Amino acid sequence: MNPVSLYDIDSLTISPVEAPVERQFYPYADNGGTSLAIAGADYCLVASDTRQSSGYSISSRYSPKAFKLTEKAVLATNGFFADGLALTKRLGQKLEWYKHAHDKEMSTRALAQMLSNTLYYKRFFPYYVFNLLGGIDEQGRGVVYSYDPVGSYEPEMYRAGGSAASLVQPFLDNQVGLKNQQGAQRTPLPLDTAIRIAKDAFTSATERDIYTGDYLEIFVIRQEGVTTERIDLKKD
Amino acid sequence: MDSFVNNFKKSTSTWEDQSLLDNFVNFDPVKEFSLPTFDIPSCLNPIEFLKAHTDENSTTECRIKLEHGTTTLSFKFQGGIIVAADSRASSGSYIASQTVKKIIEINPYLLGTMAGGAADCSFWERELGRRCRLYELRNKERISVAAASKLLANMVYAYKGMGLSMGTMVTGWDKTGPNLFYVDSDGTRLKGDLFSVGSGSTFAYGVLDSGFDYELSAPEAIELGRRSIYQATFRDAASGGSINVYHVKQDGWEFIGNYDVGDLHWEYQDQPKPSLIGDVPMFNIQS
Amino acid sequence: MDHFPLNWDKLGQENRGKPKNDIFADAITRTQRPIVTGTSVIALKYKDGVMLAADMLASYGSLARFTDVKRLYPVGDFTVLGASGDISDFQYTKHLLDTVMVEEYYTNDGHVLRTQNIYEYLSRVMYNRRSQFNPLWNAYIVGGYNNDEKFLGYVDLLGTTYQSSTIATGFGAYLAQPILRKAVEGKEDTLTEAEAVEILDSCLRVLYYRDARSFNKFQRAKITAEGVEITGPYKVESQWGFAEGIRGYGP
Amino acid sequence: MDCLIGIVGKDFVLTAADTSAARSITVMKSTEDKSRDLNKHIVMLYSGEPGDTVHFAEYIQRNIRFYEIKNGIELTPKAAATFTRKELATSLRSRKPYSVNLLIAGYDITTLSSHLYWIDYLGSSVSVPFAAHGYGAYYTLSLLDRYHRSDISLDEAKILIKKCIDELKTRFIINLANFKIKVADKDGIREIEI
Amino acid sequence: MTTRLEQPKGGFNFDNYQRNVFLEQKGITLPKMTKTGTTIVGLIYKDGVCLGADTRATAGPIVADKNCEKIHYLAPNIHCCGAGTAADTEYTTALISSQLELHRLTTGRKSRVATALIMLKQMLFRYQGHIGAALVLGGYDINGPCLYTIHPHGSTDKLPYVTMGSGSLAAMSVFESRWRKDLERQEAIDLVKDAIESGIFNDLGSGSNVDVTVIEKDKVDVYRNYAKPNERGQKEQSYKFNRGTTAILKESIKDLVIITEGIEEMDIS
Amino acid sequence: MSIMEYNGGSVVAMVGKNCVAIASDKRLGVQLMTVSTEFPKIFPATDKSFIGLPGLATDIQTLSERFRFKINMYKLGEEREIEPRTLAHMVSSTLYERRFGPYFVEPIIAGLDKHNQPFICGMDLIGCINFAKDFVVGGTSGESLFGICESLWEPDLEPEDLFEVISQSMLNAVDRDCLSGWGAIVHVITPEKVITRTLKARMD
Repeated sequence: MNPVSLYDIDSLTISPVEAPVERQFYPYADNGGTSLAIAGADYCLVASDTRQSSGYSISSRYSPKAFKLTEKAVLATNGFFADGLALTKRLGQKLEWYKHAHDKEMSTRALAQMLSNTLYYKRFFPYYVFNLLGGIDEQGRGVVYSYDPVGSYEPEMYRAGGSAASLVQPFLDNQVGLKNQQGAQRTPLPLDTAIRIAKDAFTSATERDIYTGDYLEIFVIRQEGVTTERIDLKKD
Repeated sequence: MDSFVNNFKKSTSTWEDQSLLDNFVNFDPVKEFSLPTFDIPSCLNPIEFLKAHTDENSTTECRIKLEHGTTTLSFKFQGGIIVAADSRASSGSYIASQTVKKIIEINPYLLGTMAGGAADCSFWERELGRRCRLYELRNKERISVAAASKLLANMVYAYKGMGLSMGTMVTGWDKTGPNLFYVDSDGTRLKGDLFSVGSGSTFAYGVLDSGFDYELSAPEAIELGRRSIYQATFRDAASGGSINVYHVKQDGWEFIGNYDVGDLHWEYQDQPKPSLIGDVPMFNIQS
Repeated sequence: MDHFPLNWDKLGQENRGKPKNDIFADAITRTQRPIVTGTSVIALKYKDGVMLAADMLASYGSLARFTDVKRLYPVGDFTVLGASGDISDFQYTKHLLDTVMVEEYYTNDGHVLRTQNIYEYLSRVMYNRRSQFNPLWNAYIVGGYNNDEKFLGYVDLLGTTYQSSTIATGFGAYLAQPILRKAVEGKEDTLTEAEAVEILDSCLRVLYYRDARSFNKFQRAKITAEGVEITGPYKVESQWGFAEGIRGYGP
Repeated sequence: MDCLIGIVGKDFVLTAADTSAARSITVMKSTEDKSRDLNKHIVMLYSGEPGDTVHFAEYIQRNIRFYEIKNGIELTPKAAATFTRKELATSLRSRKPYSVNLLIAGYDITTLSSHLYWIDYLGSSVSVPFAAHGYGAYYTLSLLDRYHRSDISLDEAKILIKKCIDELKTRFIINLANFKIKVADKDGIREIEI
Repeated sequence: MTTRLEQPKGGFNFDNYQRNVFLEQKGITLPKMTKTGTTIVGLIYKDGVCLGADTRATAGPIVADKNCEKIHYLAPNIHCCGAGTAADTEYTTALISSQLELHRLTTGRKSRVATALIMLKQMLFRYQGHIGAALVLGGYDINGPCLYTIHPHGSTDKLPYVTMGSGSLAAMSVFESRWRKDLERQEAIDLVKDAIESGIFNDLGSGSNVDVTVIEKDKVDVYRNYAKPNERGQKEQSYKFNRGTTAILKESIKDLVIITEGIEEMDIS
Repeated sequence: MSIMEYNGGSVVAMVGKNCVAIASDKRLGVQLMTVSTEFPKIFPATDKSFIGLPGLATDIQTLSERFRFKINMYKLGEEREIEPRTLAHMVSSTLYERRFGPYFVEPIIAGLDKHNQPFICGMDLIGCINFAKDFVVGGTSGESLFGICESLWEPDLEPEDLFEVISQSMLNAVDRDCLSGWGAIVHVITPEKVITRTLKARMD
């Protein structure tokens, strides 16, 4: 062990200013949009609207922000679309390398940790993205991981993220988590109910959040693979 | 002139320059203990830049809301160390999660707690776990809690002023017995017997101090830890969810349980309050 | 977006995303902002391919400085780049793309960059420059036609990208996009060339009426299976007699 | 940096206020009484902007006294709290607002019950079983939650307040040397030692 | 300890201003008010004036009201669309409306659109833009159909077709490409509807339904929710709970006694 | 921290079949510290109408008194109870009077009018009334309440069903908000009676 390297902060003390600094330039934007993910006994559902907006304008009505990363995992990115895309491409590269190095696809659990590290390595110039990673684990059970922009993450059973997160999350707490319900039957949530809840969550969010709408894309991840469904949301 | 020269100097801070092979193929033993390098924005004052985006009171339009808010505590008693924490993560006033594991299992005999930036804590304590494992492989001996906490303190100290936010307690049992250290992102490292960290810590201290006794039995100590966190969740809006309790013993830590505050409140509500006069036991221990 | 009516004339690319508390206020080494600028580019997909249109003005602030600037630039045989924003940054981008195309050409392996590849390259360049705090102050539309596939993509100074059947940059995003969406959405595979031209012309006319940085001299690019065809300069018919008989601003 | 605590018991209210008056980094006086008796059964504790506090407390004290002289009725704690809240909220709308946090503790001789009102500088008033103002609240509220009962006796309350003060002495960065403890019950207000 | 009975008096009250400045100095941010992002339009056609508005009111990114009314009554022959701070448009138009009513009672004549315009612009100018109302004023008087816009600072415009609000550009694109002189009534309504829908579908600050008001000589037609292009579909399932799902600590029931007296109550509302 | 979040608290009102319901949480805090858990924000206006006042506690108290005064004056002057719609306009003009120095509350009014027709409305802090046919929300959990009410609410709920829907909406919404909660209180107003229930909630 080189003791110097332990305290070496050279990489930080080099003036990071390499180019003329721009006064007005602001490197982030918020492109809106909402995602949710629900984990079931043998499936995971990731739903995400496809509106991309900037300010009060709709940039694109169909600009998907949920991406299939492996056969077992789908990543939904909300926030700054360019960062989300850059992150996805970077993960895609890493997954490809992993495949070549280990001759297998990365497990969802490992992918979750890798995503966290990838986000944290941008701790001082964060990706402005709020991620949800949905997938199935080695046993075929559904898992959902939610992230903050710098990589704090935890596994959960259901989660909403993005501009209407605070609108959707209490509804999921109530209907998926059965919170505050006396005598509710805690049975595993069947897939069709989960899809119905996801659709209602999004039609409701579309009513009240101006950044959510246009189309809803629902990914269902199962042992057999990933299926996609697209439905219409309101366009106003 | 400098800026002119800089224009023609190769940039070191763009991510393409990082070899992707580094992560998978190359193994550089020196690198194993060097600090991780991070992308820094190429603006004049990256710290200010970061602050403008992550600070609680910043008004930037795309504010990066980091999750925070916590009550954690740990204390030594005759039977080892009790570590307890709530499980709420809030960003702004929105509760992002009620199920955060704020007690990080660094390895089977070391525990760390999480207060401040959640990502900072989990990343650096994971890194600490890696280094502890390497130490073990190299020296055929477990690292002491003192050394482990020092490693952590040194790592984060290197980034002082960069905006890291971490307040953690590193606990474990080594050759010298149970040990408890407080480490934060300022670089402070304190050895002690009783700490509480986080926004609800003052409330936890109140109950903890009044009920603490080194000679407490293990169930009593566990109840004290749980009770203190509960009282903090009641008064502190940023703490809540459920309470995780760990007990550090000679042969490693033991997970005692997870208690939902929503139910715990009504359970406690039905219990009579302790009498203040005479020598009455403070807690009603069931089983 | 600020929707206080008095600020509306400041809309558009140049004012996008200025931080409210400007932490760099006293740390300027050089102010970068667009100097010579081009306004909107509009584009749509139709039956046979993709069409783009833009006017030929380059403004210097509020001065109509250059009136013969080509803002539609063919890259290879089946791709056109439409640029709004800073003209010098656009010229630099043209140079970059030319270099890439030339390199690709002299490997001489018969492989040609498709529109998607050029778009991908361009968006990575834009995102990378943004990450270095040294953006190319543009919003680009890339249109192309490869192997019976229509392509229309957008990328701006932040690296934000999206694809859509209708795209408009700058002021066009507010004025032309509504017309384009209404006329094109759902009809991408049925619109004839004549209809597409008519739609574009009506957008250009509205832009000429309402965008103070526009000019009645346009170019139009058409990318089909036959390749790129750029028409123009041409004018659209306009009428200014709408307020005949109206006097003053009040009673 | 002042610390005020109040506890409602079965038939009394117990209050404690620290007695140090500090300026800048110096303790100027360590026997300052941070309370005023509003009438025979109501005591008001104050903290906040130096100068404002005493001025406002005495203004309230005099007005309540005046009311009693004029009408011959002793105000109940609730009435006193409502009046004080309104005065505070009104002053907040003036050019020079009072910046004062208050606890109003009293024994209501009409209903034979004890009351404690927590009032902050914005003019929010709420009736509570126990309360604290200042940084001390962060340490003592959880203790009070833990041990307070609605039928707590005076002796127990004294022990509880002692616990609170001890906690402040161990954990609070500022040394609050002394506390003045007062009790209001059916016999009026009196100062006690603990 | 004297109590004064407060009698309402007209005008704004600045009592809280000092306090709020004080609070702001303490580093507390003051909240946003409901704004109507809004698309509002108006045009003159052959026989009159046609006004249109969307019905979304927003508070930040949240839709506060899905079906609010943005075309306000000013006088029997004058209506006014409002954009900007919702309460300001509401109260400014209400105030001017009452003044016009008084004016009609005093003079015994029909109100003129120009009168309303002058009153509005003078009031807004007096408040120097602090009253955030952007208005489209339309009516029919002895001068025939009149259409004006009024900006928050009090400047005005007189044009045959106008748009305002955050969706004004989207709406204007429709007008600029399709407006012509002397439209027929139905053509005018359709054009206005299309302009508003252009705002609804392209501007996030505008949404929900289309309100249209048509003012002709001696005839006003108010079409509330003339088009409803954004009706919410059926939900996938009902979320009714079993009774007793929610845990209760305490319950108290106050019975209301219904008194029916022999004498017919006089309707005084 | 925004001034509306200083003390915390939320209110929601909903329409049912010939009935309305209004609910509030019970917390009073000073930023993150909870001071009292017995601070409901709903005040009775008449027998069949309530005003909910989420916002800054001092203004809640000032305004509740001011409205009580005005409602009583109305009753004395007109010799009848004030109608909810009239009440809404009274509240609205009281707020707009202070357009340039507002009270920090977002009032919500719920009640049955003289024909026992349900009436609810919400307002922003300067008195822009939102007459809703379904539900209105206010306070620090506003966004969460919007989301869950939009999903759970349906037309023509009987009083008991309405109670369940409003209670579940309130409880789940405040559970995602640091600054509201610590118990909730619900009033269901029907032509015959007013049912008031205190809910068992999470206390963190």
